[in-house]
Amino acid sequence: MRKVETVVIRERIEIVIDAVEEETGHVGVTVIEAVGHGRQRGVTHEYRGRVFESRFLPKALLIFVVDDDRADAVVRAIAAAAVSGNESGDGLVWSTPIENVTHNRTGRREAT
Amino acid sequence: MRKVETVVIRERIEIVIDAVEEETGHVGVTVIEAVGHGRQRGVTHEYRGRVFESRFLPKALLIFVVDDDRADAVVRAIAAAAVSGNESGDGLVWSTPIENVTHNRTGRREAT
Amino acid sequence: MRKVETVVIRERIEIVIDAVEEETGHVGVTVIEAVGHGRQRGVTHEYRGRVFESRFLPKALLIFVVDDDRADAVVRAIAAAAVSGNESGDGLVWSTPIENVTHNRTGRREAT
Amino acid sequence: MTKHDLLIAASTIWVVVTAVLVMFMQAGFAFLEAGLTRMKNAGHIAGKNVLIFGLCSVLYWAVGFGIAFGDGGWFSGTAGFFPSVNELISVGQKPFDFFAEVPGAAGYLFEVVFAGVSLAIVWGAMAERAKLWVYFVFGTYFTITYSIVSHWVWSPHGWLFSLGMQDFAGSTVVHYQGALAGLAGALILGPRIGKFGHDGRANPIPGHNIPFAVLGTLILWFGWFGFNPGSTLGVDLGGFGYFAYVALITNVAAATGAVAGMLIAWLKLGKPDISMMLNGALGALVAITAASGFVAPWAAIVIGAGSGVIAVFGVIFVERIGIDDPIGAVAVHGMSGVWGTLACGLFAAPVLAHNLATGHKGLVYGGGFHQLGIQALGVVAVGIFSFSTSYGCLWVLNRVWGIRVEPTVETQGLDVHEHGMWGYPEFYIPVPGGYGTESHGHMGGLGHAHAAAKPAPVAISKEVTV
Amino acid sequence: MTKHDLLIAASTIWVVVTAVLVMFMQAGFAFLEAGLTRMKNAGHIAGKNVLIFGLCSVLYWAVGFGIAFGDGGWFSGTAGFFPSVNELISVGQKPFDFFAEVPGAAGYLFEVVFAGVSLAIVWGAMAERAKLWVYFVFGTYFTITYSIVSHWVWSPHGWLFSLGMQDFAGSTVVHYQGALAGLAGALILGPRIGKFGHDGRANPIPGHNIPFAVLGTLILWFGWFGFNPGSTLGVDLGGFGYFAYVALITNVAAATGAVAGMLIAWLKLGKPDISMMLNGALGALVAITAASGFVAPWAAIVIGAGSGVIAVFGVIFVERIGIDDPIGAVAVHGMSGVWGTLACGLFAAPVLAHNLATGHKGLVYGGGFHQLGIQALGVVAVGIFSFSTSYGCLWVLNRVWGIRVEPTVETQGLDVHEHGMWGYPEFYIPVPGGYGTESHGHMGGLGHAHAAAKPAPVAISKEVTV
Amino acid sequence: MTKHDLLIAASTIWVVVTAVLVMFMQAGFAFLEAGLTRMKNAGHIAGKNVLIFGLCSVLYWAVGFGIAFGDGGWFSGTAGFFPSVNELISVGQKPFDFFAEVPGAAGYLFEVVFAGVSLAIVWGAMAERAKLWVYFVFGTYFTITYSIVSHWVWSPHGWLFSLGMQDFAGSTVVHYQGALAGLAGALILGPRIGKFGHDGRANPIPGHNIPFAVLGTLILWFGWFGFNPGSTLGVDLGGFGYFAYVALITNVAAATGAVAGMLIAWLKLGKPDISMMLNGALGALVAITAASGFVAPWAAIVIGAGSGVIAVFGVIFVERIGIDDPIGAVAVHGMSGVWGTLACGLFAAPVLAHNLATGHKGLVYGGGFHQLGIQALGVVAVGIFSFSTSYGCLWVLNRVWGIRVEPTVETQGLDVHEHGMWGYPEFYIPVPGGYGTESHGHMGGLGHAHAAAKPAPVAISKEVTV
Ligand SMILES: Nc1ncnc2c1ncn2[C@@H]1O[C@H](COP(=O)(O)OP(=O)(O)O)[C@@H](O)[C@H]1O
Ligand SMILES: Nc1ncnc2c1ncn2[C@@H]1O[C@H](COP(=O)(O)OP(=O)(O)O)[C@@H](O)[C@H]1O
Ligand SMILES: Nc1ncnc2c1ncn2[C@@H]1O[C@H](COP(=O)(O)OP(=O)(O)O)[C@@H](O)[C@H]1O
Repeated sequence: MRKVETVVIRERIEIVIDAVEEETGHVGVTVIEAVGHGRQRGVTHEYRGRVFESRFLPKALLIFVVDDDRADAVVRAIAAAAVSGNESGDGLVWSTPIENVTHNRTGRREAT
Repeated sequence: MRKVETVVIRERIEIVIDAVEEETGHVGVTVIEAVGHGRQRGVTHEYRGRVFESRFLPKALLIFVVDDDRADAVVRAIAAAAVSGNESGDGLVWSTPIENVTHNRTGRREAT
Repeated sequence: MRKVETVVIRERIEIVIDAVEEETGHVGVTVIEAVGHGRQRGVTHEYRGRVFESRFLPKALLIFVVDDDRADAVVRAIAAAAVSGNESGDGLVWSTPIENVTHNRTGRREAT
Repeated sequence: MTKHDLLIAASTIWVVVTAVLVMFMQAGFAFLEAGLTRMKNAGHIAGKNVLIFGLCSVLYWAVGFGIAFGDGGWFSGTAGFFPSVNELISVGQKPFDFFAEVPGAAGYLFEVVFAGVSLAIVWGAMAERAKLWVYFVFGTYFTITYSIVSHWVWSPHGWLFSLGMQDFAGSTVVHYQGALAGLAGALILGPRIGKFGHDGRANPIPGHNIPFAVLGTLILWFGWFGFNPGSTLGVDLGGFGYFAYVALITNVAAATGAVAGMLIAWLKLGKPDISMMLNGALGALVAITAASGFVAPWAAIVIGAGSGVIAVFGVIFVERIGIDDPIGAVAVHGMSGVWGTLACGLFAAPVLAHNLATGHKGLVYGGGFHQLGIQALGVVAVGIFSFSTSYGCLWVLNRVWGIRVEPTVETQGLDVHEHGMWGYPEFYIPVPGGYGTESHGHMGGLGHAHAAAKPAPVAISKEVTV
Repeated sequence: MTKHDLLIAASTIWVVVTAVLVMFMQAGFAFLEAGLTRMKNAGHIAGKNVLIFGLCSVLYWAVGFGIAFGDGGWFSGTAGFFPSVNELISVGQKPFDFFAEVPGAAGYLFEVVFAGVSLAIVWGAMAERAKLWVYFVFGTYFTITYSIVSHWVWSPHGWLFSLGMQDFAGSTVVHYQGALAGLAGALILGPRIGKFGHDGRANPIPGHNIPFAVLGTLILWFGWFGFNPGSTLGVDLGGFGYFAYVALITNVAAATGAVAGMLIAWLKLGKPDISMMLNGALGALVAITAASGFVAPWAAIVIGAGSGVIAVFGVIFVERIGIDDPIGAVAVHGMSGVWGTLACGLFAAPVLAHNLATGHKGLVYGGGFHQLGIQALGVVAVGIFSFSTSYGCLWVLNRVWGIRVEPTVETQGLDVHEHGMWGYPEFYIPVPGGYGTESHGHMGGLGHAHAAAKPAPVAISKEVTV
Repeated sequence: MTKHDLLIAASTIWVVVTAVLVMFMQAGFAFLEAGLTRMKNAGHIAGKNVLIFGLCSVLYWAVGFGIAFGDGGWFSGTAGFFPSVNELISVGQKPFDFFAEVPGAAGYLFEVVFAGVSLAIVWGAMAERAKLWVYFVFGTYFTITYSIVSHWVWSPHGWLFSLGMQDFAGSTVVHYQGALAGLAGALILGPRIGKFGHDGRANPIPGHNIPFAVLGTLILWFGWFGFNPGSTLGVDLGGFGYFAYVALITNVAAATGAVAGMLIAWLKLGKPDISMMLNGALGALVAITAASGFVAPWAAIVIGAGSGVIAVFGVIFVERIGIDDPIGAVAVHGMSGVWGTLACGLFAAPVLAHNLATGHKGLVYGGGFHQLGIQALGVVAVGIFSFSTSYGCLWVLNRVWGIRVEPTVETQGLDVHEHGMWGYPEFYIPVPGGYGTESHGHMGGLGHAHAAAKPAPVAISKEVTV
């Protein structure tokens, strides 16, 4: 099987998952809060006379464990759904082959 | 070496780690908060006249970097320990071959 | 391309990223909060007569998606920059080959 | 030392203590409003109450107090501006002879905190999207229009007072007026980003801290024991110690409103929504404000229950017609303010109207529609004046400079954009030695001793030269 | 204006102001209890105080006040139900002639806030697992049993009062009674899920917000300056201005309790546990409640120190015998309440017992065991009555409908299940424009201007039709 | 009942009520300080106020009150230690005949809360790095030195009082003294880890909760209506009801300070920093403390505005010279305290100085430099005495035992290290059924019913035998 991972902006989480479900039929995702640093600038802060800025922006990392033959469609669905129209920050998607995929509750091992 | 990743319910974090340590002798884990979406329904919320529900449930992602020959035993120990007896939600476990594993403090590179 | 992942102590996040940028020219990272369990002991807590301790320490997981030929340099830069001088806890770094790397905003697929 | 000296002493104690209780209502509004809005704006929302109370306190000394309670005509006071030491320390003297048993200073103190409450209400309906300078400009303007209306209703020269309008402690003057200005603001600002979906359906934007909202409500309830009973402005109005009765009525109404708000939310919405219970209690306090001196306990229960109904249905109604009022100010202070004002015309008990020598007994006691008519007239007149002046002012400001923050500011939050710093910095940025750094963070345990020995630079942030 | 009028004025100011301070103790309990329980229940825990004070306020007007202070017999008052305007505004008249210097309304106000405190204590021991309707039913029931006991001890007709029992402001009446009902509830409900391990050992379930608990404690301490000194019910009981002495004693005891609680926790548990310090202060305030009018400063220190010991060992003991009392109500209000009541029998100073014309001097002043015996009798009688009536009521309710929430509700939390919304929504669900959405979140920086331009639907949640 | 009895009653009500307001300022300091420091220390910072007020309350009864207000000489009182029941309940009798219209107990109550405020200020500047036992030792020491200085300025025997120094409610006695001790502590402790970079530049360490800081400030403002007006110590000082004027002056100054603090931060720093607005309001309250009885409203505005300037520039200056004062105590209480004390010499109005029979009119009224000189002398004398005694004591303690916590304790936080438990446990450790466990956690939804059926052991933690 394959693990498809993507970094997206948080407002797109729902849209990306819906797109994957609709376009590929795949259900199941794990979502992790992340922050990312790309080319954008942060905003200026001030506190009691000191000025400084932060360079990270909030993102989410989504993990989809999918059948090998669906991987490509999932990647494409994600890349399409993640686009926000902003100038930057929409992130990346990629996939990795994985082994030994086991469903915890049933103990069933999926074909690799 | 291999990276074993698993998504489990949070109350099982300790039990899974203990099982891995006891059954395989492997020590070392990184734990990440996650939320997941599978087949379960969320609970209904109400606020000032509006009703809505949420579809994610809290999970944890555990990462174990292990020797190649232990990977299979670790996967099995995890799958066994992650079972909560609930009807759903116990998650998945899988492994991936990794390269260049380096121990930061000593700079020692483990055999791949 | 390759995904380089590293677990580091949180105070080193900035230093590791700066080191990667300076030494390899690679820009772009995703940062995730994590907690880890290695060989160290936690600290004792007390509340209304009960005493207990916790075994995890806060860490960060950094993900760098990099060109294949830069992966090794990135791993080395990370391992060097992550060293805090503490007796333990500086974490690991490793890399994995990945496929289908797609830039969400542009939909451009990077050479694998 | 004469008995009159002792009367002044006792009355001044009473008026100052109750004024101080009302002043503390600023903390109540700060926490009610901060609790019912989002984390990203928490510092701004709480902090603005200090700012506007500050502004109002100075202005009210300068001109507001004279407009409201200085000698003058039917429309406005014309004396007592920038009052001097002597005017403030003397008792029962012009231009503040309205205050017969307490020094002018006590009068100022008691009345300025009322103006502050009215102003605090305004911003509740405008929360999370107005520019900071608007607080300065509209706060100044409203302090003056507020003072004019308070002259109408409370000054012996005021035209509504002369007609016998009953508004014991300001359901109309303080609450309704504040809500009208807030409504004007909410209309001109429009709803917060994300409040209404593309299909026009409202999205819930829950506040971030219900315990804060509870604290705010309890502080307000506490402060209301200054608001209403203190409005006797002395220890003998209505009889010596009569103010205790006003306190009882206030408490019974508030209590009923809380229980009613919760029960009605339970029936109507399926859940005993806590924010609706709080709104029920506050709505009841608003309504009983006008009536607290005039009605019997059973009527306090009726009035409180009515406010519980208004809170739930009013909040839903306001949202349904597309107005985004984050804390429910229009329903709680506006609708309940009108209800309380009219309720005097319905329920004013003969003995109490007589003791207070203000207006007549209400409809249910056979007083006919006379008092109700006067109350309605007051509501209409104040409604037209206050809404139109507020709307006009805000409309002009909006036209000329724009009173709503940029979308980016609204999205990211007023705290960091308007003030430079988050309300809860450690949840948003890495703070040296704070949450999210080594040794800390959610699910985290405890770090190394050594880490402390060589502090890292400000993690994840770069300092910029001032 | 006579001097008596001025006396009424001064006494009414005093009684109303102190009543208002006591009313504010609801915020103290709300924050103490919310602070010492979990995030998932914070809205419920804080909010329920508004609900029960609301319920109690209406009921106490209807029947409680008459039962407690209306004219009547040794067991209960039999007049003054649903009191009218005239009964409430007149001073020293039947049925509330017990209140000689203040209007009946002031009496109501002062006494209803005491009933509210007793009720607030009940729920502390039952926190985080009782169903919401139980608050309505048992709250009503307890308001009545509470009123009966307060008649016994405080009404001049009450049988314990006639015996000369000393309970200046209610260690027994208010605190011990509340704790007895709470204990009954904790026994019937059983411990929270996860509180005791499979081996029976207790797990710590730390509260979620120590600053809240500190705020709650300081508000309670503040309110206690109404509780005890206000119990003179006028300005001349014990001599003009004597209430200041009661305030001093209250403060010295509380102070000693705080320091003792911390030191004893430090010695016994190895850590100067902040929650134990707070419990020490509160326990001392509870104990000194009965004694504050009767004892010398040195005795206040002894009583306070005793409560510090009781807080630490009591909390541990209650847990050890398998009772889950999340905020320590049994130890703090129950054990310390008994301690304070008995302490009168030990330390009542001759001059003060004489000035107050209640009971006799204590054991250490050579008064023998007489007063101590009466105090013990009061403790036993109230203990039997209050515990058995409370236990009986809750047992029946539990038998018939079940008073404990389902495990799933308890696990997920009362906020979302009972009320539909979290106490801290942004930590649990995505809120439009809130924490955890674009531009926000822990370790997050700041997002794009553009994102604001097209708001996403309610992230991660689907709206459901009402 | 004589008129004098009624005077005592009214005065005692006034003094007790205002004392209680001042006592509540402990909650204000607790929240101001907790809000402006980090999450990891929140429980400690808030809780220590209860501890030190507790310590101070007992000590002040034992010796402080006698030193300050007992009969004695120019340097110190020498009577009234461990006062008895009779000394405390009698009015205007030796050794507390300084209090002419209220019982000694009321005097104690009013004065002990002032000592508590002064102590609270000390720890603000020493926050987040001092060992817990230091609170016990230095708290005791400071209570005594504080009492000596308060004798100098306020006792009729005190040498500065005899010279005619004007310090109505303690800008010098309470605030400046507290700040001096805090400064001594901050110097000896050194800055927090991470406060200054390797290059010496200051890093911002934002506090964790601006709403808490706002609540703290509003509680302080509220309490200040006890602080200043209550300092009349009766209802007739300066004329019957004159204390209302003091309240007005206090409010006008605070209001100006808030607005000025925000505007000056906006101009100087580019952002209307909320913490600076709060500091402006508090600085103004500090400054007007000395002057509130003596000046005209316009002067209150000048004084308040001056404090707004001092807050912003003072905070920046203190940081620039390398002192780490987390909440700005040195600027707000020290510099503004001096400003307020000197301002009396500038602005004391002839009529008020005369009515209060203390000192003379100020410079701007043609009083010359006389009063200003006396004020300056007071500032210098108290400065030398307080700073040197505090510095000496802390220096010795530091030399012998070390007053600063270990780096590992400071890094990980005082809550868990000094007290065993976090201020917000669910953010740091897994709590059974808490945030971060199944069914809960950020972005989380809701879990399984079944999970509840078999509770897991304390997740992620292992119990250790006691
Ligand atoms: N090479 C990379 N490795 C890991 N994460 C990356 C990488 N490049 C981008 N990201 C993630 O994607 C997010 C968006 O990247 P950014 O450069 O801002 O966008 P864009 O490339 O669309 O301009 C970053 O915040 C980061 O989380
Ligand atoms: N295909 C998947 N990819 C990624 N995560 C998954 C996938 N399937 C399940 N998960 C994770 O496992 C959790 C449990 O899944 P769920 O479908 O509820 O359980 P079950 O399969 O036991 O019924 C989900 O909440 C999610 O975090
Ligand atoms: N085998 C592993 N798999 C996953 N994470 C690991 C592993 N070993 C260590 N880690 C991560 O690295 C962190 C540091 O490990 P630790 O054993 O404390 O350090 P060290 O090896 O330098 O003594 C751990 O807290 C954990 O997050």
